Amino acid sequence: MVILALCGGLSAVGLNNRHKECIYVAFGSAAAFSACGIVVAVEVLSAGPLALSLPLSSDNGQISFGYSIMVDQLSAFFLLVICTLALPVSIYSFGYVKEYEGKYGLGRFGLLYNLFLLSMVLVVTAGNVVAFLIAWELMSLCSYFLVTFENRDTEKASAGMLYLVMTHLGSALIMSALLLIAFQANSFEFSAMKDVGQFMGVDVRNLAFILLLLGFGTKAGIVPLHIWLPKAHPAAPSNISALMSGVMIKTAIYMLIRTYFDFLGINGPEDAWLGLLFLLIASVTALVGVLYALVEKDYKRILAFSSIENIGIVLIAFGSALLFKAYGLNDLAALALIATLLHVFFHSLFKGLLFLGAGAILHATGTRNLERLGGLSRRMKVTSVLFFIGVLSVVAVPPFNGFVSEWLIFQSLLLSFTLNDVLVNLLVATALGMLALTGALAATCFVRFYGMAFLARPRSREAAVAKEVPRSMLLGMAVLAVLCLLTGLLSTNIIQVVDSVTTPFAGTSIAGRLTNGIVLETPVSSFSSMSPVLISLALLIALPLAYLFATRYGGVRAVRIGDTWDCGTPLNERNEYTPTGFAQPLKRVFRGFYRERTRTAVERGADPYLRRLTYETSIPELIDDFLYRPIVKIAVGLARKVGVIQTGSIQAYLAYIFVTLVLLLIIFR
Amino acid sequence: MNDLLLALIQAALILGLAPLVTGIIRKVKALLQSRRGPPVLQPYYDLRKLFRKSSVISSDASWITSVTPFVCMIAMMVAALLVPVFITASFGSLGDLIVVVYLFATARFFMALAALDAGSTFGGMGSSREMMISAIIEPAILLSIFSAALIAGTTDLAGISQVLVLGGTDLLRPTLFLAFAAFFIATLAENARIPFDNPATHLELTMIHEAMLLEYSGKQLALMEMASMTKLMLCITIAWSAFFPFGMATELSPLPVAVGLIAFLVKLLLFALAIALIESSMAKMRLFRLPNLLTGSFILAFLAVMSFYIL
Amino acid sequence: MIELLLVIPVITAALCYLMNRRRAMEIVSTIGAAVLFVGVLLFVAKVLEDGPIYEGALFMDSLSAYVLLIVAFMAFIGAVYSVGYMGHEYQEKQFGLGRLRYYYTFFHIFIFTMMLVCVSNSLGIMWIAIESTTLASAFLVGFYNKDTSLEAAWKYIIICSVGITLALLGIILAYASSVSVVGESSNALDWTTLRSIADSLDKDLLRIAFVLVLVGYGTKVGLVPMHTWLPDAHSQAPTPISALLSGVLLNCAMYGILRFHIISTEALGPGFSGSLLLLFGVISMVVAAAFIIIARDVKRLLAYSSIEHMGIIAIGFGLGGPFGVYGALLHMLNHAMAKSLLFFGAGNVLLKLKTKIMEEVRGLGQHMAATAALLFIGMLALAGSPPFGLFISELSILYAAVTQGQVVVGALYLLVLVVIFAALLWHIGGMVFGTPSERVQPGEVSRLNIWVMIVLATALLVLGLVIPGPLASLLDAAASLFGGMT
Amino acid sequence: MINGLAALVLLGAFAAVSCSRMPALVRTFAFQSIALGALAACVAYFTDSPQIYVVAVLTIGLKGFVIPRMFSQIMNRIKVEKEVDPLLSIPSSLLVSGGLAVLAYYITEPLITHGEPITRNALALSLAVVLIGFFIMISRRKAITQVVGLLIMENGLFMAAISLTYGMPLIVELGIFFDVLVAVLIMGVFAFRINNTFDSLDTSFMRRLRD
Repeated sequence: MVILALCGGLSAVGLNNRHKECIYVAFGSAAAFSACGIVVAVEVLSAGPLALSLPLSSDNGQISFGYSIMVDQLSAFFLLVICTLALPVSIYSFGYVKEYEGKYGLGRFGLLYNLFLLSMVLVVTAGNVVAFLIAWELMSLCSYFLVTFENRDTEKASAGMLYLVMTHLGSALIMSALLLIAFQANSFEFSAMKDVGQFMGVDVRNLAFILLLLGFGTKAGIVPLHIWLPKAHPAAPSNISALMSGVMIKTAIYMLIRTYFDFLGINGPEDAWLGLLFLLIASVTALVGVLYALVEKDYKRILAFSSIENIGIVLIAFGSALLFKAYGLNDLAALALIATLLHVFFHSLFKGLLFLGAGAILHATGTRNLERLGGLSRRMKVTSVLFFIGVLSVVAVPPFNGFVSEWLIFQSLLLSFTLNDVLVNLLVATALGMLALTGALAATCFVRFYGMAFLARPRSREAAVAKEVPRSMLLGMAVLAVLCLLTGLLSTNIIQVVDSVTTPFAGTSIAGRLTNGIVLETPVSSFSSMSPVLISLALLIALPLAYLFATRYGGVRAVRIGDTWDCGTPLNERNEYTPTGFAQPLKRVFRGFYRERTRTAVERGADPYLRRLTYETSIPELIDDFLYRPIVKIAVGLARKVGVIQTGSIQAYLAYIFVTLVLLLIIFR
Repeated sequence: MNDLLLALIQAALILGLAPLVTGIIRKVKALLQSRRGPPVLQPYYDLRKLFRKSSVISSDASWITSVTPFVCMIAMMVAALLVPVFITASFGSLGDLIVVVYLFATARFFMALAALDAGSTFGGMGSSREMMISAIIEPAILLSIFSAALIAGTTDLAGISQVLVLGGTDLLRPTLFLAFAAFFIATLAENARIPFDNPATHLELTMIHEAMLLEYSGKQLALMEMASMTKLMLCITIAWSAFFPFGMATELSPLPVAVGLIAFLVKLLLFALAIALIESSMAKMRLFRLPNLLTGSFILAFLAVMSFYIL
Repeated sequence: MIELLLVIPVITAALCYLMNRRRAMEIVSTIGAAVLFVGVLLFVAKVLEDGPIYEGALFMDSLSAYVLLIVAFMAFIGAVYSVGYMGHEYQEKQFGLGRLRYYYTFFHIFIFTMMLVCVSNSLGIMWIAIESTTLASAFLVGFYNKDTSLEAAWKYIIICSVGITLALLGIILAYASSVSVVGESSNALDWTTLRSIADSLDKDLLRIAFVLVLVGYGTKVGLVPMHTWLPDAHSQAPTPISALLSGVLLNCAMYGILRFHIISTEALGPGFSGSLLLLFGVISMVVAAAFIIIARDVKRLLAYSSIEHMGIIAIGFGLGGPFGVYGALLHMLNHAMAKSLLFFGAGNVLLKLKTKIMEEVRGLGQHMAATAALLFIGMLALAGSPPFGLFISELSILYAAVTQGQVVVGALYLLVLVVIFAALLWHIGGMVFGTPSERVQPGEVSRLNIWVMIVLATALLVLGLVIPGPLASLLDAAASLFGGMT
Repeated sequence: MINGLAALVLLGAFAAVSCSRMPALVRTFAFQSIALGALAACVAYFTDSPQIYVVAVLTIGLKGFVIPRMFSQIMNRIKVEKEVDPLLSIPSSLLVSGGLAVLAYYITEPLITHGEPITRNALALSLAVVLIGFFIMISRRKAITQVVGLLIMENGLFMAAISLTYGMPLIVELGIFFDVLVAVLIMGVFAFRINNTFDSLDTSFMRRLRD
């Protein structure tokens, strides 16, 4: 099955160097490929692991640099996540890529798209270090080329460059950590690395933990390694952004689970610091992500920052899983891991939907500036509804899927009160507070996004003339929207499956206790319970009640259409509320964080009473300014210092050799 | 089934009494200000009047405007199912207090969007300010209820009140007081009361909640008002049942239930009195001084959770 | 028999010298290189099957076969690229037919000297051969007769001659220590002899000898701080020669060090020569990284990158062990191909835009799409990104560092690799992306050049994914020559 | 006798350092080469190895006469200034050279102890000559002086080869001679071209290639 899936991708790669038909070939086969992937994933989840090794290998007697593919439950779950998103995205792409026709090579796009899918699938199914590293880097490269696809744009090129450098840095760290593990296991095969952590020296093992955290953290976008993410994700074509934000950054979570729980293992309370570290980093990540999302003007950047926030949320759950596992609370560890995986899955769906929606807006208006939108819900009715479902999911409105995973994460954090360690408790409480704050800020952020983009009147010509996007794009979004709702409602069933994934890592299966028919319960007896199905049922029953009451009581009355209250002056787009204005109160609340810069300039014209006033605000990218730029500056400065040795004088050159020789001779005489 | 029935009865109670509470507050406030004030039942009359009127919708508005009143209303209705009033039982398998808070958030979310929908500057202003307040107040609410939940060992509201009632004064820890204080401030903010917002104002530049409702009229306005009143009622009920549920019935027999009902009414009055007192003695704060108070509430709630672990 | 192989480039050079037409020269040169490549393949097969070949002063074991393979392959690729590159410059009347003849003649003499390095058993002859590579290539470096190319050639010839002289002193000392064991016989300077009596050689003498050889040949390899000639020579030579210098000549010089390294490992234990190589390797990488960051001229950039890669190779051999040696050997081939690919790409740009300054080149993706793509692929390969061959060899070397607990070396190595990746991406990315200046007409300079580059890119890709059986066994055999295998 | 000749070679190196004019430098080099040839002849005589005679003859012939003659011709043809143009003044250069000689003894001290009696000092002396030759290359500006420095280095080398090992295998020896000759020829050609291009043999003009 895997091979079949691989062939799907490869055949597309081979076929699509032709013109217009290549859209159909490329994305058709991508869709077929994803479908195959889903089938494989489901099969593995129900039947059991798959493994095969490819005949390609080079053996140097000591160790084999071969390739093998392994699909166990965890891989299958991520395969499912990837392919479930890839399928609708591929459908969406049929319509979306038309705008590139004639401007940029579509064949190239199709090729990269398929390779990107393939590499992501390979990352989660790779069975040994070399195969993994190659797939991992291939994934980075493909996404890089997709980010810089519109290569005439220097801004995109530099965004891509930053991305590639950061991801390469991450790969280097990952590579060294995996080599440390491989050295202990004396094999490059993942299957041989199981639980090698217990044989490793404490320092080496801790080093490996840290390296993996930093390496995968770079890909996942933890603060302060996230800087590439808000630049690269928006620069990519929207369907790619959806895949990048939706699933690519999740592959880091996959490897974190695999390396931490499978290879290195969490052995006991001495590993609790890891959990705490994760909670800390994750809380900061979530908060920083959402704070920047809140004030951003570029709506694709909003979504990118929101991805950072959600990765933070996922990692909060992951951190508590580590914590519980370290203290031997396997039930709770299982709960937290399930929450991790669920949020990974759900986030991929709604963030995918949102990015596709953003793509639709971009397609219709041609601008990425939120300040220039408005009133789209009347011009793009279907998109506005579908997008709204994504928004409801991301702000965790019950019973949508985002709520379910967030609820589980809250529960797993709350249940940590059973631990008796003040430091742990305090950090968990902090994480709780941050999570709650993050949730509320995210709601604000998306009110702003949706309200400013879809509601009210258009703020520019582009928005005023926007048209609904092609059917295939709508279909792709619709699939995801339906999935967002369905996965929320059917979460009890999904949890059964996810539990089988996490059982080997957490050491216990809790599905029986976690779900009670359609009701979710916490594994600790009667701590709490929640049922998305019942909530929606209750809402559905309440709705006609309210409706009937409202319409019947006091007689049936018609709804009239009138102007907005305008205080007597006709409204135009200049006195509408703007996104910047909307975020202003919160910007003031968090001004210590944003360090906003403002500039006011007054231009005097010929008329002393008519002046032109410009007011500019900008939010500096603190981490860029205070962390990365100095590093680059120092590196370049050092390099220039070293560069002095190349003086151009042959005598100096000879002197170098002379001094070296004399020194060596004196030392080694 | 019993639970469901009890939950329905209590929900009906909450919905039914909600305008009354608002009426009481207004009346007390008037008396404190040496006015006669409208009758206690005035909110009911207002609602009846509004339901008889037709609505006007802005030509710029989208479907969000039409949907929002219903969403707000049903969110409150479902939330009411989860809150115990006089007996420590609710429809627990539907959800817990997190669900309640998120239902509030849902209502607020829709309201804020609806405020933006018409493209009026006032709506945008109200929406923006409301979201600022809620961004800080929602975590405060969550954390303060969490501290009660941690003491009780459950996040189910009925469960919390049950444990607290049965545990008696032993469980009256500083945590609860801190949490209650935080929750009280949050309630004021959440329900647009002074010093956060003036529910009676129509002075354009200071209003928050009212600015969001500016475009609503007739039946829709009635629903929104109804939802707001219910929310206030819910908040009061939660405050009592999560922090000081004493007097609530723990079993379904006439005497405890009667005691529970009376205790509930007394607490309701107390709360209304407190709000009225505050509203008469304080002025509305400047908008940009609000965050100080809001973060104060957040910190209090945070301390409550911390103190659970430390003390 | 080995003489036959050596004769091929000599004959080719002679024929080229006799030719009077451009086309004829090109054909002769290409065919000569091709024949040479095939011949080498045959010999390599023979070595693989029957083990080392001994023929007096000449011999060929798996290590020489491997390096020879690199030489012949790159020579063939270089010869083909020369057709497009030099042909284009000739058409542009940058030089006359005489100069072209001169170019091809010295090209093949240069190849001959490098082959001689690989197949001589006597360390003395090897020295002569290495010195001859300098002499032969000095003319090629100074080919354009401009002030800068003269300067480069002068520095090249002086600095390398000095280095080589020092190496000769080392060889004399080694010979002295050998003579005292086996007596004055004609084979006392043979590598095979030295290796067989390594245990009984005078240790003090040998240590000094290795230091001298390392500094001497290290100059030719381009190890910092003896590297100074390298960027000058590489940037001033005609592009095909730059590629050969970087890809092959440095490897040949490294081969010279390796022969001594093997002996001194046997005689002095793995610690001494290995840690010296390691030291120079690390210094070279770090310093080269600094120059890569500040480079402005693309060919100088590539030259510094060669220093870096020689550093990597030195680190690999210095670390030793199965992974270190295997990785370093593989890296020699990979680097040769990747570097040539990039030089060829830079050459295409130079032909078209007449500039080597990277800031003046923008938006290659628009007007030279194929070159831009290949340049970018080459950059990725060179920076050690999978799925290209250099990734495997660098991974292997890193693993060697891990297995030997050389944490500092490993960390530094990785850090420098990342920095260099960033710098290369910055430089090459800047050339590829962006908007080109208005007056440039779209189009490639020469089809042939592109095809050569495609061949290289494909080979790099293949080597990154799978190492063919024969090559793997050749590598294994070569690696087994090194001591310290576990 | 051998030691004396070896010391003479070292002396030649010192003399070369102290030369302030080009023709003198070239002559000193010729003198040193002849001393080296004599040394080789002595070694050949004492060890009775005929092949070293060949080396001796070649050394005297090539380095004593052919190469110096070539230099004179080049200098005459390009009418170069006769000053040596040292970067370091001659007295301090001499001091440094003395230091280098001491250094050479210091370095080779552990080796000398088990060398053969006749050649005990030869290694130290030859290393000193090599280092001084190297030093000349570093401290002198003119292209030609650099070549001379290189040749002095090579003389030191030969001294080591002859005195330590009584000569390398003949073929290697011949090859090295050939290489040296070719190298000097090529350097001569380049020096000529440099003079044409830069109107000077001063290498400090060649500093255009740098980073």
